[in-house]
Amino acid sequence: MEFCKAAKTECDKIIAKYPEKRAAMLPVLYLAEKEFGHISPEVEKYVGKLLDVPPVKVHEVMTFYTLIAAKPRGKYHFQICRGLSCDLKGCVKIIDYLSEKLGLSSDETSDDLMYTFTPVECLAACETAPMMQLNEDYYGNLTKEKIDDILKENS
Amino acid sequence: MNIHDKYKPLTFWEKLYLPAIISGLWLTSMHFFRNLTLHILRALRLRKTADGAVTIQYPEFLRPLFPRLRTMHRLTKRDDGTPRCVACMMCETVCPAKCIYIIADEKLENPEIEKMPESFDIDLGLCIFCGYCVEACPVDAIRMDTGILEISNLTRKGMVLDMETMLNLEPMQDRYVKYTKEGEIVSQEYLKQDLSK
Amino acid sequence: MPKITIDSTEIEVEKGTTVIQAAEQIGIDIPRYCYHPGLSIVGVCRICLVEIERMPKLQVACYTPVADGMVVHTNNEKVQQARRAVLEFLLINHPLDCPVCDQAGECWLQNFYMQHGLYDSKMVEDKVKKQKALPIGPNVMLDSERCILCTRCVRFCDEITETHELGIFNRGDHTELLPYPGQELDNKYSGNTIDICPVGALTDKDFRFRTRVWYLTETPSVCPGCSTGCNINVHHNDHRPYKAGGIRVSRLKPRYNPDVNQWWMCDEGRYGFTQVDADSRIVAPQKKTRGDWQLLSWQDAIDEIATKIKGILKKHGADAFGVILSPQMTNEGLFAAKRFFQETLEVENIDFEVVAREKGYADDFLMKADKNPNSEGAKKIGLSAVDNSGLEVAQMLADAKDNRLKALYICHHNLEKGFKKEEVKEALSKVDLVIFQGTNQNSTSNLANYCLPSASFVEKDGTFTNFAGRVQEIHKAVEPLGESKPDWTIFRNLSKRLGKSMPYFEAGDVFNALAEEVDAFKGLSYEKIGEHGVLLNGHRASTEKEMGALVA
Amino acid sequence: MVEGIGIVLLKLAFVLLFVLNFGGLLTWVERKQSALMQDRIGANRASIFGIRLIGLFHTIADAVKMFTKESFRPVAAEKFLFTIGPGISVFFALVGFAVIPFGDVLIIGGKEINLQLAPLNIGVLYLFAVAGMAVYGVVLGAWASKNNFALLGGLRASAQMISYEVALGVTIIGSLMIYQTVELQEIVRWQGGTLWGWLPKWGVLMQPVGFILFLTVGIAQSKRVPFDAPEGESEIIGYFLEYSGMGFGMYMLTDFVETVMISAITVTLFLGGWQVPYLMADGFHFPWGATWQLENWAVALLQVGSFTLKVMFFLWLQMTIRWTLPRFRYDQIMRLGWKYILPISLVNILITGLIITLLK
Repeated sequence: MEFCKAAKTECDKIIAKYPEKRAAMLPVLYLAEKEFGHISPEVEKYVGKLLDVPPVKVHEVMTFYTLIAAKPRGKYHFQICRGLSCDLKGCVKIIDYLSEKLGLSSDETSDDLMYTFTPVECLAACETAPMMQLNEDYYGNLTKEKIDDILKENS
Repeated sequence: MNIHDKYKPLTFWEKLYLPAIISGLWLTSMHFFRNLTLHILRALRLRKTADGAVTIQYPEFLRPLFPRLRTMHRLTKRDDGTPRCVACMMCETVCPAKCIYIIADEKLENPEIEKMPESFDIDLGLCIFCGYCVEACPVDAIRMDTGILEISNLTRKGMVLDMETMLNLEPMQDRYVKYTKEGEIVSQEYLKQDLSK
Repeated sequence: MPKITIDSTEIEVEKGTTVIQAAEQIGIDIPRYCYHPGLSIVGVCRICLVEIERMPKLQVACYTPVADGMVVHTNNEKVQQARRAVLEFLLINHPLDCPVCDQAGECWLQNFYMQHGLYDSKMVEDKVKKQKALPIGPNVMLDSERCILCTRCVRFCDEITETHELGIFNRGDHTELLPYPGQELDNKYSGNTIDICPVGALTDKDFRFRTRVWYLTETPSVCPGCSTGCNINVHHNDHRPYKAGGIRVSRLKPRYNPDVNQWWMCDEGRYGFTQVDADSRIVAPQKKTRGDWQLLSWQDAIDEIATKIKGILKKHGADAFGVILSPQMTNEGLFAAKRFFQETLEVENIDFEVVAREKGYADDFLMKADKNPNSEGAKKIGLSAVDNSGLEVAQMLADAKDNRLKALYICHHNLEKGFKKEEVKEALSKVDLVIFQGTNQNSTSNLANYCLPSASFVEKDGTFTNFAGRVQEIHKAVEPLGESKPDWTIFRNLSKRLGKSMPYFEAGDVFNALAEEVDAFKGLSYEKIGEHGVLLNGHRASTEKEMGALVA
Repeated sequence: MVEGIGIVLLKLAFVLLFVLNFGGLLTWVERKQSALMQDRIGANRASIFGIRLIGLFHTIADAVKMFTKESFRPVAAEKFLFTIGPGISVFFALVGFAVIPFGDVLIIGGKEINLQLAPLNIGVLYLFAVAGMAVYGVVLGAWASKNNFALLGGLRASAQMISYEVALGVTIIGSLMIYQTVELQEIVRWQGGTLWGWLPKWGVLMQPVGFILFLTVGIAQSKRVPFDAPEGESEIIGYFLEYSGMGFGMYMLTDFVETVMISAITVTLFLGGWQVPYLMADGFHFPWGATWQLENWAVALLQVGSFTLKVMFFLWLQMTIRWTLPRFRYDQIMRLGWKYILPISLVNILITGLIITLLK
């Protein structure tokens, strides 16, 4: 397992920014996730080799951050907020609805690798509560109908 | 206070000792004659109350046992019948007579229990019935409430209680104790109970 | 050099010293979990908080370097409150299974709670459940619930063994110590993680549930597992001998010696004490008559052996007598043997070295290929064949095969380790008198005519000389098993029976005589050795320090 | 001749039966009386076919036990002396009874039988000689045991008995001066008279101080509470420490026989022996002039009965004292013997002598 040429260049660039190689752990992991989809044990070992640290250290960082995927994620990653503001605005119903629609419970990925469903903590967009993040985009003021629309758009 | 004040010098009469001896003899003789008379009256069925003695005729008659009395040990069980004991050796450590012998065993099947005694022996020949083991037990696995007082055996080995025996002992039976809530004895029926029958 | 004041005691320490180290120098013990003098400093447990004047908040004593004029309070109200708070935090999810925990009695969480905690828990929430009784290696059992995440074990694997098996995974109250997925904690020094674990998270599989630590007595000794001579404490159970089916020695723990093993020891040595209570121990003198072993009293054994030795020496001369001593013996045993064989019997065929056919594991840290604790001592006392212009072991066996050797005195060795089985068997069967002296039976002892029981290293006093020429003391922890006696006593008694008495009454007498006679030991005495041992003449400390390069 | 021997043997059998039975019964009395005094029931478990007989069978049970138990002898013990020690003890306790008169004269078929085993004319002196020998049984047994505690007990016993033997002799000299004889049968007969026509001339009335002193000394001689320092079971266990089985049994029997002995001597010397007030050889002669003629056998029966009753009273008294008073300390025993009893009895002799001289 190895980065493609472009990614390798990118990676070298990132590492060069830091005085110590292991300091580049997070951006390199982020890059690796983008490149390989998720951080498998092989990727951990590869990243460790790149940064001159034992793989166990990579694993420590990887398990610490929920943002980094240890398992393969679907094409569409629903991260629905269950923070305080969203809860007050009734996100529980939305979460249940979406979970039912997708047929997934929390932290699950569909078998065809299309959807991943993750309830998360506050995403800092309380003004549009209840809200969620689909891949890189925010969707606010959610209702059941809106969920239907979004699902229709992304299928 | 001067310490010498404590001792009054004896008078001549006291120094003779004889009066004191006679008064002592008087007291004991009076008991003797009173009790002798009472015994004779009882034997002749002339009088039924008032005993000539305070003796309780064990084992025909038993005294009531108070619930807190420390008697032969037993081991308590969990709901599934296994011993509650986790072989922590607290009782063994605290035992001043060193009469408890525990050998621990690992129970990997149930991580909630993890440790259990493989053998748990108490040598009653050494035990002084202080009850420290009951106090020390963190899981309420050992109690001294069986009400069994008659502990004797013909061999030293026979004085050793093993785990199986202690697990199968029951707490003290009600017939030994009849109390009101305040701890007073309800009745003295027990005195008439002839256990030999 | 900065001058600081700790609890109104002034002290001048070297630059770069941390507060916890400075406090240690004046005997003030600051509580610690994550700080270990042999490991890097991380400051994660927060129990060592102290108040430093003119600093706004409490500081961790382990990570704060001293500065000139610092005034530190290690035990005032504020500090104690902080410690209580830290303990309360650490104990939020710590299970209350001290009764089943092997660490109970030597647990720092228990100790500090009794010293500083003693609060009533404010938590009503359920404790976070984690894995219990998880074997993470051949020797180590992990209980994740008990772990307080001090990372000592992680740092040990990173810094001392550099094997990187352990890590701290996940976040928040789900943080957990685990080995890297798919890996086991199976390095050669894994037992040390159990020693440094301040709580019961890592416990010893071998020691598990065998006894409680408060029944154990510590006796300082030296590991006989290889020529490094790591300093150890022998933990033996004198109080409740029926525990563990009569196994007297419960475990070995490393003992701090800055010049040899620092705080560590290898697993091979740690678990290598089983032969002490093994069934194969020789417990009484015995003699083989028509293929059967028959027990003898010491009196009879010594009488018979002495008579036979005398007969052979008279008939065949000293050249027909071979002696194979062992580097497993203490300096005292070796010296008494030298006296006995060279002066009483005037035998020249003395050797001790049997080179093992299979080379032992060695690394550049604590483990040496030579698995004998006293090879250097035997060499220095002058017991190799070269020193005596006698026969080497191999030559002795060859001579035996050719019927030139009539008697052979073998100490401790299992000759099969150095020679082929058939060779040994053939050679020994042709010798009239084979005497084996040792702690345990082996294939060589089975070929002997007489077996004499020798006390094992936990049953006697004495000294070993390690590979770097450091003489270190072992101490008697338990009584010799059965009839066994220290080697030097056996030689002394034999010598007396053969007409030359040796005025030795305890191991120290033998060592002092040795120090008078052997050049390398000149100037030493048994009393001078001390807890960390002394170097022989002509040895420099630096040779040893190099050995410990990996540690630094 | 043959007839004479037969009569002696009969008397001997009577006395031995009397004494040994009393000795044996005392073990029961001691248990039962102490129990009554302390509001207890006392031994009552030994039974034959379910009959308990208020614990009397314990006496038999004890005897059976003593006989069947192993008689253990320490390795270091002096074999011969260890074996005969208890025997000596019992022997000297028993032979004293030879001179005790238990009745006057019984006439059967015209033959006069003196109800006394050995009518020795040195009577009292014989008694003291025998009592003086009793200490040997104790000391020899204690020394032969080769046990320090036993030896200590034996030493205490010898010191105590020798000290009190002096007092024993001196306390009754006053009485002997009045009786003018040492023959016991004569002494008893002397006490048969009356003073002023109505008061029996019993020794206790003639010599009240001598009586109390003699009783005290007598109890001390028998080594029983409160003079049981030689035994001292709470500290040294005593001279019979190493004895078991019948050896121990004999020492215990000695104790009780000596108790009977002291009672018998006290009765003989101070309580008129077999005398019944106003009973003469031919019947009662009351001071107011009335008489009641009785046959000789009836008189003898009354006399023996009177003697027995008096002895029993003193046994009871000794038991009561034994269960009332605590043990004296050793120095107290010695002080009492040498510094009080001996001087007081000497003064008693002086005063008695003075009165006798004045009355002449």
